[in-house]
Amino acid sequence: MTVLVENWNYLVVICLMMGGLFIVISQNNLVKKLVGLAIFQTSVFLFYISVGKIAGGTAPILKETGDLLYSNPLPHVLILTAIVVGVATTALGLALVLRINAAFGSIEDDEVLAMKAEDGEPRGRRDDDAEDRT
Amino acid sequence: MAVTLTNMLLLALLVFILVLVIRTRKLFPVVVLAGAYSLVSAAMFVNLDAVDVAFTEAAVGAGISTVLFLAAMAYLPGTEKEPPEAKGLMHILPALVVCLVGGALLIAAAVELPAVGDPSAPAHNHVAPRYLEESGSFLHIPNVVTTVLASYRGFDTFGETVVVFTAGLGVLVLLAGHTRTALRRRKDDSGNTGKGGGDA
Amino acid sequence: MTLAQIIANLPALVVAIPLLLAPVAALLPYAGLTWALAVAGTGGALFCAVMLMGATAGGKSFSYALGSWPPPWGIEFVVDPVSAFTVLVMAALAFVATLFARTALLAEIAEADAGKAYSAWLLACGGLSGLVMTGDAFNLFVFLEISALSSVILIALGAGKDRRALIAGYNYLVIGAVGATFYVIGVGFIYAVTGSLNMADLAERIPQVPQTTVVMVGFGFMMAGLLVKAAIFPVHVWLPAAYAFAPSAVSALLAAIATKASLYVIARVMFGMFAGVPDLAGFAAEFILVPLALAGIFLGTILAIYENDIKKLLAFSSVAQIGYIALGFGLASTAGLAAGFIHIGNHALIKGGLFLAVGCYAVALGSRVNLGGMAGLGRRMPITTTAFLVCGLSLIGLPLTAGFISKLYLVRALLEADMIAVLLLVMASSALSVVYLWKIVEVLWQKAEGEAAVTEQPALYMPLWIVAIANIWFGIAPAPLVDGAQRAAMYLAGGL
Amino acid sequence: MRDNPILRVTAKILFAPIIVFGLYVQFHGDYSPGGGFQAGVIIAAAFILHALIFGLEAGRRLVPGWVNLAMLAGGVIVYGGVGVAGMMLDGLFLDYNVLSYDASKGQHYGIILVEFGVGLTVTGVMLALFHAFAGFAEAHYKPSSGSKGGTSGEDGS
Repeated sequence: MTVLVENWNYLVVICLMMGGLFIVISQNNLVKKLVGLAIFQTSVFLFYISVGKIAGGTAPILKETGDLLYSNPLPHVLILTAIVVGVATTALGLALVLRINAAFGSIEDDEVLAMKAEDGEPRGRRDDDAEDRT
Repeated sequence: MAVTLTNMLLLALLVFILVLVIRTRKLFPVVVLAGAYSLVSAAMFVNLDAVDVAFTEAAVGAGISTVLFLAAMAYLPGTEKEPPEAKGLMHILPALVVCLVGGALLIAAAVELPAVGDPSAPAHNHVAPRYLEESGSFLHIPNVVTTVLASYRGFDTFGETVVVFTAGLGVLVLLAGHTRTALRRRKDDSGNTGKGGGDA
Repeated sequence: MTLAQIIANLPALVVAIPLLLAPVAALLPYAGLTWALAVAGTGGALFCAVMLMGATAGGKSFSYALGSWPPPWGIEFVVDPVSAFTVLVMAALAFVATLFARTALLAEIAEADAGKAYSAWLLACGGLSGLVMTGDAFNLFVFLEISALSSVILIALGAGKDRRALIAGYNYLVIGAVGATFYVIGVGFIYAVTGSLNMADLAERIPQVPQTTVVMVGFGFMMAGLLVKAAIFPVHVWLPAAYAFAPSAVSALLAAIATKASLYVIARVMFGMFAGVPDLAGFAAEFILVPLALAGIFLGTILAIYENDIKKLLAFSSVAQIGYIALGFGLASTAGLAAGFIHIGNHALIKGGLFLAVGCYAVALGSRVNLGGMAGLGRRMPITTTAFLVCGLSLIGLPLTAGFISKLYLVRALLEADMIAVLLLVMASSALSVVYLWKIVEVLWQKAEGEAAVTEQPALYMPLWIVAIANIWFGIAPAPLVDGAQRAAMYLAGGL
Repeated sequence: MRDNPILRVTAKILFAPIIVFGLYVQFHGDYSPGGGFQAGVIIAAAFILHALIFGLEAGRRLVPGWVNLAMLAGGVIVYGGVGVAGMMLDGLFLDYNVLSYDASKGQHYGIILVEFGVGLTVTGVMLALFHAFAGFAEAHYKPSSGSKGGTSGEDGS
């Protein structure tokens, strides 16, 4: 059982990951899917940083006073990159949600898919808010 | 001991926020909770000695994401329609199965991982020592994260800047262009009162 | 930049040229100028790819340390017969698709967006070639995201013509992000027990890792993410909508090279990084890749038969063809890998050509191309339709076409692995593919009432004919493509 | 929102310190937590605060569209430029050792320039995102009551 005690940090983070994934897959609302995606990715960052933590270590900023024990800087670099990639994905997703709301009038996955299917029947009806190519 | 205690507290808070997000139907609180989730995880990053990451997570994750969600949400329908779990178990069964299987696999592996904070873990003893040592002796830069970010793995950050550029480009293409035509269309038929919801 | 410096930095230039020209293209307002930049970017990458292919002629491989930090501390680009072959195939198809994009893209998107569209185009090409060249596990995630986000922009540009492109883009984005995050989780576990991110370094360290469950789960999650990006059977749902509602030029680019990069990465992860644990890679190949590939082949072919929208039909056919490549890799033998790489090259030609032809029809008809709308096009647009037929015959694998070569090597690999049942299934599926091709051909020469005269623009069918001729050329004289693929397979299988 | 004197005054007071703090974070990234990403977001937050308080048109007057696009693309060009400069000085791509006679000094130049490129891009992107979202929501949904560009925060959801 000692392993469980030492790694409880990982176990809780994994539950958070799966919670985020659950939101992405099960929720119908497009905005809530994006929130779930953000939570899922943030939880993965927590996992990476927990891997990089050294007990008794301090932040990896070198100080002149003697040799301190520093935590591992590599996961921090990877996660700096991943955070901004996550925000980039969220921003693009939100832009698409706004356009979808303007085009379909709803941001519920099932309603929009229904409208999408109904689009299929008539021969490629032109998009109602298609900007005229002026 | 203090570190583990704060870790436990913060993780409990994160789990609580996650459950709230799943339960809430109104989108405005969901967005605020997402911001809170990022902020609490930023606090946990500080606790785990990742100060640069905490800074970025607070500024970018909690700050800008929430501003974008709110700016987008200002005119979107405010409440989620029928949440799937209300429609019965069948709707959320596939998601539940995927998450439980995935979670079980991850936990089976996590139990085998070296303990959190164990200095002899392989993650700390292969590549990281050179970064720490050389950042002081050769590069004379105290913040090791910045040296690894900009110099050792500088190409990662170059790719990452391109990703940010792509997101900015995408939003400009998707939204700004569309706004121009909508405004022009509104000027054309400015005679009648502009229709609020949806455009012509 | 002296020639010597260019030669010394070829691996970086293949990726850097498109990625650096993209912001310049975003700044320029004139569509014609930005298209010229796009041609310059993809052309420069093609030139470097050809030079790299020469550099790895004798099976040589070398590493290019970015920022001159030696791996595993810094990030390295790996230049070997496998990556050089794949990058050359992708750069060539990207260049031809860019030539085609001149009129096709402008016909379907707003003039003002052209500069930014070509910028996203360059980002997609640069991101995909970076995905192939990189030798670092986390850098691969960054390039996955660059190519994914720029592809989302390109797909969503189709919203000018058909609003369903927005939903296709959204699904592509969310499913792609979940796949990429699964990949990151896998890399995180592998890093936690090995301490390194460099692929070559991981190949040595992974076998010595005592925690076998962590290696298995890490491998499983990395593969799950890559299967999503490669659109292999159960997680291919995003592909048909994405290829169907994107602008035609974008469909041609994505269909030809996007999923190929992920398939290449699957091969490199399975037979490169995890070569040290052959039973793991062997199990994944035999019990995951082969069944999924077969399911994808049949599902794709059958759905293609019942589909009416021509681009969706070709997208389902892509799911089937990706199944052939995955089946080749699934055999986990040198012959199987060779068959997979040959089909990576041939399918890029076949599907690229078919989507270019559909692009010509879309520009000529001025609206979305539905099977009903294509009636009688065979007579009205003879040049385009002949090229369409050449690529179609290559799709079903008629002798003297590139498709036949792929089928030949796949059958030979299956025989060598004496999987006769799978062999019969593959033969049955390629017979089925004749059905949906015949359905299109029938419509093309159908008597249609009130056919409007349609002009064929040379700027459109010239690139199409380049691809069509390549389909025939590699059917008759397959030596260059087959040798490149077999060298790649021998090099990769060396790890088996 | 904008004719509220308290907000206007505090915004004017806060505007400059935020920018200074952003620049501090940008150029002090070697010695303390910080760097291009965080600085870019902070400086963009200052401009977003200004746009929130004084309205989108005022925001656009302060940072016009083409300037925003130039920052967006300029950052990547600066970053790539440092990489190409490394190649031109007979180093490899993104090789900072060759940037100056002494390798460690070259690393300093490289890191400062690269972080500046990242800061430029992130500032440009975050500002472009805000203006695109607020502008889109306003143009599409706000009844054209002729009011000087309502901000997104004004009506709430």
